[in-house]
Amino acid sequence: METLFSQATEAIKREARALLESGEVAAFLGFAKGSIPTVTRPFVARSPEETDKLIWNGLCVMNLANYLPGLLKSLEPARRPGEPPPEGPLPKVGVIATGCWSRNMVIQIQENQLIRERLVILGIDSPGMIDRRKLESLAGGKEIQAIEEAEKKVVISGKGFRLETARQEVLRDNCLTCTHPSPVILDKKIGPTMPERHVHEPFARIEEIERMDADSRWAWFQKEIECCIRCYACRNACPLCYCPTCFVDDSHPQWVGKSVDPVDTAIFHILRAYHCAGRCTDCGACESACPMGIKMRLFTRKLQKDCLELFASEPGLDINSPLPLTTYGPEDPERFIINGSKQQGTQGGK
Amino acid sequence: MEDYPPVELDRKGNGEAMSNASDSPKGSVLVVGGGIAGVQAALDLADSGFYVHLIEKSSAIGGRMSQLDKTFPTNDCSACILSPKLVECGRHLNINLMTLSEVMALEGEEGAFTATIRQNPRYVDPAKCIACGTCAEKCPKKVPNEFDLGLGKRKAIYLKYPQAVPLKYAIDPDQCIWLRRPGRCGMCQKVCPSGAINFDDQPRQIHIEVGSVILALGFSPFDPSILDFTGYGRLPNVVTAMEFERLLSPSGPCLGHMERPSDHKEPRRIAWLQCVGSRDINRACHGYCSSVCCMYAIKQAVIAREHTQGPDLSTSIFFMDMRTHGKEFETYYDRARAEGVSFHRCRVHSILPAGHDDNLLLRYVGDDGRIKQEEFDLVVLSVGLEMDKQAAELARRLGVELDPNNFVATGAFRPVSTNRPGVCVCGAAAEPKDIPQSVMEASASALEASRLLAPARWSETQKKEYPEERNVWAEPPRIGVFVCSCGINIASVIDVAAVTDYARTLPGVVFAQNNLFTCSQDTINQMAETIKREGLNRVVVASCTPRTHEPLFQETLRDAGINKFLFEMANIRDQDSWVHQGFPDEATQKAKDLVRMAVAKVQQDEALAYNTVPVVKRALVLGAGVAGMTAALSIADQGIPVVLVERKDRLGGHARKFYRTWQGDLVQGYLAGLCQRVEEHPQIDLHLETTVEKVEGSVGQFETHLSDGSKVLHGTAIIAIGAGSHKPREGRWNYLYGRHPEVHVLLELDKRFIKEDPALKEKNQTVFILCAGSRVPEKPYCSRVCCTHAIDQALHLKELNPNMEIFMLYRDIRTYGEKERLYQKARENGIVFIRYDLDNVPKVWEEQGNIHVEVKDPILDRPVRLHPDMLVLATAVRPKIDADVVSRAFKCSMNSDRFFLEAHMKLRPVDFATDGIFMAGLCHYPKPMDETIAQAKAAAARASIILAQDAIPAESITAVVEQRKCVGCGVCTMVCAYNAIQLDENSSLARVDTAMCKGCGACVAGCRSDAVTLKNIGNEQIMAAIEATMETY
Amino acid sequence: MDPAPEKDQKWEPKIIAFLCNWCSYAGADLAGVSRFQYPPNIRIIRVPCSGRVSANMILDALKAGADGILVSGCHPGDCHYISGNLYARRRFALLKNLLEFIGIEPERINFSWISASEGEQFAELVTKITTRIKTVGPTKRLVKKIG
Amino acid sequence: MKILKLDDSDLKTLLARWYETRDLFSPVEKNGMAGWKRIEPLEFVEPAKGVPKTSLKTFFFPQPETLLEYSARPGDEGAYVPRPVKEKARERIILGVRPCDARSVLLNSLPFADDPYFKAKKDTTLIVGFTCKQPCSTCFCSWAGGSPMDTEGMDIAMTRVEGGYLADILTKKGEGLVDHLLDNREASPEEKEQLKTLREQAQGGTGSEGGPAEILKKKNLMDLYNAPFWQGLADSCINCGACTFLCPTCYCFDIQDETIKGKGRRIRYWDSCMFPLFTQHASGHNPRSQKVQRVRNRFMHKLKYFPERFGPLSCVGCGRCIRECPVNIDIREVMRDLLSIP
Repeated sequence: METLFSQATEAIKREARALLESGEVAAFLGFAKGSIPTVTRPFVARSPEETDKLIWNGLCVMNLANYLPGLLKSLEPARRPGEPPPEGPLPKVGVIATGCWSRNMVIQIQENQLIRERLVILGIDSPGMIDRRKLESLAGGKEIQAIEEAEKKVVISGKGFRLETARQEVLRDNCLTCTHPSPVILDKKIGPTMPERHVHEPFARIEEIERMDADSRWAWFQKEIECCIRCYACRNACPLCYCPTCFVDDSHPQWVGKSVDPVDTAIFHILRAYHCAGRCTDCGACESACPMGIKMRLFTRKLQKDCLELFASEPGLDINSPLPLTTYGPEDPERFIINGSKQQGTQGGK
Repeated sequence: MEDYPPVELDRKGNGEAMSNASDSPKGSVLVVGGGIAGVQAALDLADSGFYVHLIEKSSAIGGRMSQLDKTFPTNDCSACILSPKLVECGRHLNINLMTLSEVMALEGEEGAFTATIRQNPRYVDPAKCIACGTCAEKCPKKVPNEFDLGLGKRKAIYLKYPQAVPLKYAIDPDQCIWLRRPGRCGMCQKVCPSGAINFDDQPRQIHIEVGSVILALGFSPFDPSILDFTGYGRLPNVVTAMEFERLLSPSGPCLGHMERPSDHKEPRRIAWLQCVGSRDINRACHGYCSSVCCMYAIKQAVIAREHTQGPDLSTSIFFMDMRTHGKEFETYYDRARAEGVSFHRCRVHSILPAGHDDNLLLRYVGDDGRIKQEEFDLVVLSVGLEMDKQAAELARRLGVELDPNNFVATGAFRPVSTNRPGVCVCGAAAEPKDIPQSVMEASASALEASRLLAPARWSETQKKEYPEERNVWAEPPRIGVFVCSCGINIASVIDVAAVTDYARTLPGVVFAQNNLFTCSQDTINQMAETIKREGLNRVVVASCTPRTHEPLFQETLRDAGINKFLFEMANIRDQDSWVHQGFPDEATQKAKDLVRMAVAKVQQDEALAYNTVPVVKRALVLGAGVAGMTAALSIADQGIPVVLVERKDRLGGHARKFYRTWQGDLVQGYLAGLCQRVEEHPQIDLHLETTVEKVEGSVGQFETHLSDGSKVLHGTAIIAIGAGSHKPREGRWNYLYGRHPEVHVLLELDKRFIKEDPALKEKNQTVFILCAGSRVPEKPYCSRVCCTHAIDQALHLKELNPNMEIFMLYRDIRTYGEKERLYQKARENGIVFIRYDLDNVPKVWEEQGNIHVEVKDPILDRPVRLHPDMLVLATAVRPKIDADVVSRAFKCSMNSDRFFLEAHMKLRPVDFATDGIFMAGLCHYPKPMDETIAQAKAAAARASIILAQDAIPAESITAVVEQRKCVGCGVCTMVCAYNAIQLDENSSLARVDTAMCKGCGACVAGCRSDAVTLKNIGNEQIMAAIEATMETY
Repeated sequence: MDPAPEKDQKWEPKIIAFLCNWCSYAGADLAGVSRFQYPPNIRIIRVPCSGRVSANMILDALKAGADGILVSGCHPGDCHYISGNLYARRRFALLKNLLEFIGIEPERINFSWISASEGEQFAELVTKITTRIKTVGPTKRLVKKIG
Repeated sequence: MKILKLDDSDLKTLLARWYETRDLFSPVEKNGMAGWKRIEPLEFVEPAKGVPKTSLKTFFFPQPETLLEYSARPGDEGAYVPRPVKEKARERIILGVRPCDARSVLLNSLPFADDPYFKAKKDTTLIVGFTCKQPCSTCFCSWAGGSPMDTEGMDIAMTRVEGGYLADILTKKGEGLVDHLLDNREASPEEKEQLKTLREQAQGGTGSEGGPAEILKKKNLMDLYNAPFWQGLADSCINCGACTFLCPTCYCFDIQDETIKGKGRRIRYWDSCMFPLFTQHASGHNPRSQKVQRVRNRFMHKLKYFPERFGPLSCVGCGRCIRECPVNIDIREVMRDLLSIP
């Protein structure tokens, strides 16, 4: 894997440099090395020289799609609201995309936040990315000063320790259940195509929670969000969250209190997840961004499971299939509806 | 054919009875019959500038439709979809609703009739009755309820049904104890809180002058008691379909629990017997097909299964031909079969008592020719439709000719006109038909009735004037709360004084008052005074339901110079005192809560604009076939300019290939006259070889770019782009088509008829294959016209050569309505009908230039080989290729078969969901000439409502986008059913077209950014109501 | 976690209902016209269409302390606004599952179709959900309290 | 004041004693995450290294703080008239506070000098600090004007030595805590000398004199403002509030009234200059509508505006923002970049 990542890094540098040199793109969005070993830095190269900083490794966990609408907009000539867009083609951006990121781009295109023609996508099959929290817990409170990645293993080291672990053990939870590692839209493929992934029980954790009783589920939920500081890193790391004014910030109407009242925090998390319903590709950026280690991905994962089961909908795989909440089926399941006409649920009946 | 003399064409050959009416006709119309057809006709007329007298013989409008439980093929709740129309009708300023009334005589002529009306006494003063129901509760006299066909009971003082319009009680004079023996009872008079009972009420005779008349006389269900074999009347568990509707209905005698009459148990095995009183010349004397019974029986079977929530209900339908010939019907049939409804193709010859439990034994001949016996718990007779006897008498009285079946006689080219000029007909009185067809005809008759009255438009209608409204924007809320006692309806449960006192303490409330009847005229007047005197700027009324009374109180606000949207109601009667009768404390607390919620919400209400859209008085008609030309002429004749756009280089469309209608009228002569009128009409601007390129704007203000470079401004559009016949050039249904010169599709044979091809006489044998490629998975719909058309062609071939052998290979013969006559005649003329099914489709091949056909005869149970000289294929009518283009340009949807989709299957059959756009003809669904013409007129009528006005009202409670919050994701545009919200081309942000917005709020709930809200039903208002609800807890 | 449902006999649940104007609100009216009795715990908020009801509104009602929620619209196919209830059906399916997933008692969140002619069904429905909500006791979760 | 030498059992005795009349708080490991929690005396363990994830500011500048209360029920007497919040003024002791965090309380006292709420909290809170032996790689307190052995802001400073702690009693309040209790534990002169040496070693010559605050104060505002590197930071930044909410010295807030079921309160809660709404005007105009403006403002405030107004940097070098920024924005790099501007 070391070679896989270093080969990919070289290929990205080469392609990005070529794109910038030829003037095909005005900027290239990738990752640069961070100042601490466990975090990488999303990075925009605006000149061929800057592409030397680009890297690719298992800690590139921020979803780059998140940056695209803003980056593209910043490259357009400024205009007043309501003014028509300028004539002629607008500047393009080069970007790296894995499976989930590319699916987010598809959704952004469907929701008019991106124009496909303005992207040059270097597609990379995701080998599964690393969860820094898992590394930290492995280090047991010691500071990690270096990380080496190989095909099947990861080695962390610091003052007075060096630990080796199977890569699988430290992958992010979302990567462990990912079934679509390959980008769905791309202009050029970097690196090899990953074999099809068969995940035995992709929703095992969700089903485990579903099996609990309501009290235990509530206890789990409360504990999960207890330490939330409402910094909105989860929201801001999410490529689906691009409302000009988020419902949590809005004062007219004010759906959610502004502080860390447990109810307000809970409603924030419920609605944040709900707003991703049918759109979330389980990229895991929210969890990776959270400074407090909250596993808020489970909420969106539950919705993802329901969308699949109820509406047979997987977002971002096909640009032509509408997102599940923008359409309906005449025979959509309605077992939960009392007095539903088609099927009678356990609650129903006359 | 002799029974049906072809309609005499006028000198211009267009089939329209031309007027000799005076130059200054009356501006009012008499509509007789308050069923769905009459109501629709009345609304269309009143909305397009004519004063309407609507005469209904019973105590409330609604007709047969109000008795139905669900309607096919959408399973819509009948009352739910009908009710709003009735309420609108009852409230319309320009509809004079006369219930308990009958037309006695009609004198004069078109343009100036005088009608004599007898209005029977109601014995209840409608101005005073508040429909509280106390009278009926106390009335001691119980009688069978005819609304439930006698299955349930009502009192001698009664409301016809819960949603009745007018919502006023009436006394049945034949049953009332007092009226029969004055002084004996009078209980209702004693308990009526508003003194509405008037035992001295007398019949009145009224003369009214009108310009034209519409007969919407409806039908009667066939009474099967004369058919002894059914046991109806003797066997309690044999019911008619109409009775079964009431048994299914939640408002019926068993409250929707589906019980059988004998023991009130839920039946587990139900049989439907089709064609009871239809297609039966021997016993029932009705040769015609009643058109609707197959569908309603399937619907009843499906709904019955839903009621019992289980697959263990057995439902069997015994039929002769399955006639599911309407839009989406075939799919409905397929689904019913898939869901387990069983269908038996046979006529049951007797229903016998099973000898135990009042069960029934059906004896019938099975598919295999053997006699079978089966036991059922309940048998439903799918009774046919017949002309109401009183209605027939009335028609005769008015000098209106009836056909041999006693229906009002019409003609193929004038489907809603009677023989008497100025008297039109619509609905089942002219031929058995379903609701959408009746509604279509109702609109068509409205057009026909008003066409010659156009000069008198708006001459007799009223328009209300209001004082100028005070601008309250900058004022702090000054809320007035009016708490109604509703006699004792509210006050007997709720402490209204306490509620009133409480209201005074609420923030913003400066005035609170308790009234005995807030809706009484004197209280209303006083309310207007109070608003002015106290300087109120917002009003809350705590009384009954806003669904009936909001308009009244809103009107009062306007009368007092306040915007009507600064108003809220607290429903403390229907949803409080009436439903918590034993809990006065809780009900009072709830009333306080409801008042507090209303006050919280009204605080944030804003004055809204009474939106209107100016109307460009021009129509665009797309397609110049019979439908398009008829629609264009219908509008142009009213003096309104029409732009008629046709893709081809000539007029006439599909009809140019037609020989004659099923009634026997030659088409080409008629068509030539129609084309000539179109070409010569000063108001019609014809664009041949032209298509639509782009459509902008919305109702009242469309701007359409045509391919010839012209740009048309128009207020409405009618889409009548027609359809084509499918030509099976390849595939399973090819049958030598295109490979043998004597293999034709139907219209190709018509062409030979038109040319009077002498070779036709020489044919010895002709085979017709019906459903060639129709009703199959790849084309699942039934094309409705082919059976009739093919049979008529066969009859014509027989006319040409009586010795010709003719074989019809069919799956179900669907000569619905009076078209059944042709089927009978074909059988009489020796035409041989051989049924096939999809497992044994006919085989066709060629040997040495000869056509060979083989089909398995189900009766002989062996293959039959035929060697026809000519093979005629009844192929599907298929939508035009460019339907997609039109659909995209006008943003109007199509169904899965790619026919255009109407706004509502039942009640808006010519409207698109998008306002201002209408459809007519085959692009909607296959249909014969008369139905096409009726639909074209209906489309013209609907368009005329808009075109008759300078400006049309638009919804005031519309969505509004806060641009700052919008991100342009487009979710709102996708969930809007009306295309009322679109992304702006420049800003890419959402923008609401208030002219198109209906205020449903789907976009509001869909918007993650809270960028869209609904005026006066905004998120913050709902939150205020929620929080107010919980405040006392 | 939470204490068992309060034994307090005086406790009565508070239920907020969002009813569509054309079917369910009319059905509730019909229950009144027909005098079908049901428990007085429900407070009805009239909305144009079940498609108007957003997740936010339901959460707001829970936050404000509603022990139960009812959202009711027209049966599929009957929507006055063509398809509002069908979009709503999808939204509600996901929301109800999500709320149950995070531990809200299923009894509290109720969706139904009630037509304008189903007065008795409306009364039965309210009776049923009131009883069900009583079995789970006063709401504790997602209720915001201050002071 | 005095310096005591305490062994582990002495410390336990003290804690038990303090606990009788005061609330004790200390960093506690929870959910794999160190945060502050109320503890029982026996629960206390000195953290091995570093600071808890959340900062000390929550004790003085709570999230949220109720400023006043009112009734919103129309019938009530005095409806809508604000009344002060009655709070039980129980003293509390925060244990295990690192020098950087202790220093942050002093820095926050500068802008909150006249804030009665902050002051009331500070008056009833005692800080028992524990100096750092092992700084993390992300620590840079000495660069920010502090030191691992710093005692600023503490009432008592504990330093781990062989056989126990050297407890430096720094304030009157601190003295009150030990008051005659352990009179016989006075540290020996050698021990005092050892402490002095440790402090001098830690100081390492990077005092505030000539430190970044002084240098940046002198630089031209517009030169810093127009520096080219801001765009690069904005490119990576996702504009979340993790840095500001974890930062011990970010003190921005907003105020709002909340009314529920007839009860109302006015709360002050944390806000972040990273959020676009932070500067949104009622008119809709937003002077810092662009991400780059907001990112720049955060650092300019900490490193330039605050020192110009109050003297020191608004940063104690705890490194929380560096560790938890999801996109690795590193304030040390920003300081270096700013310092390198001529």
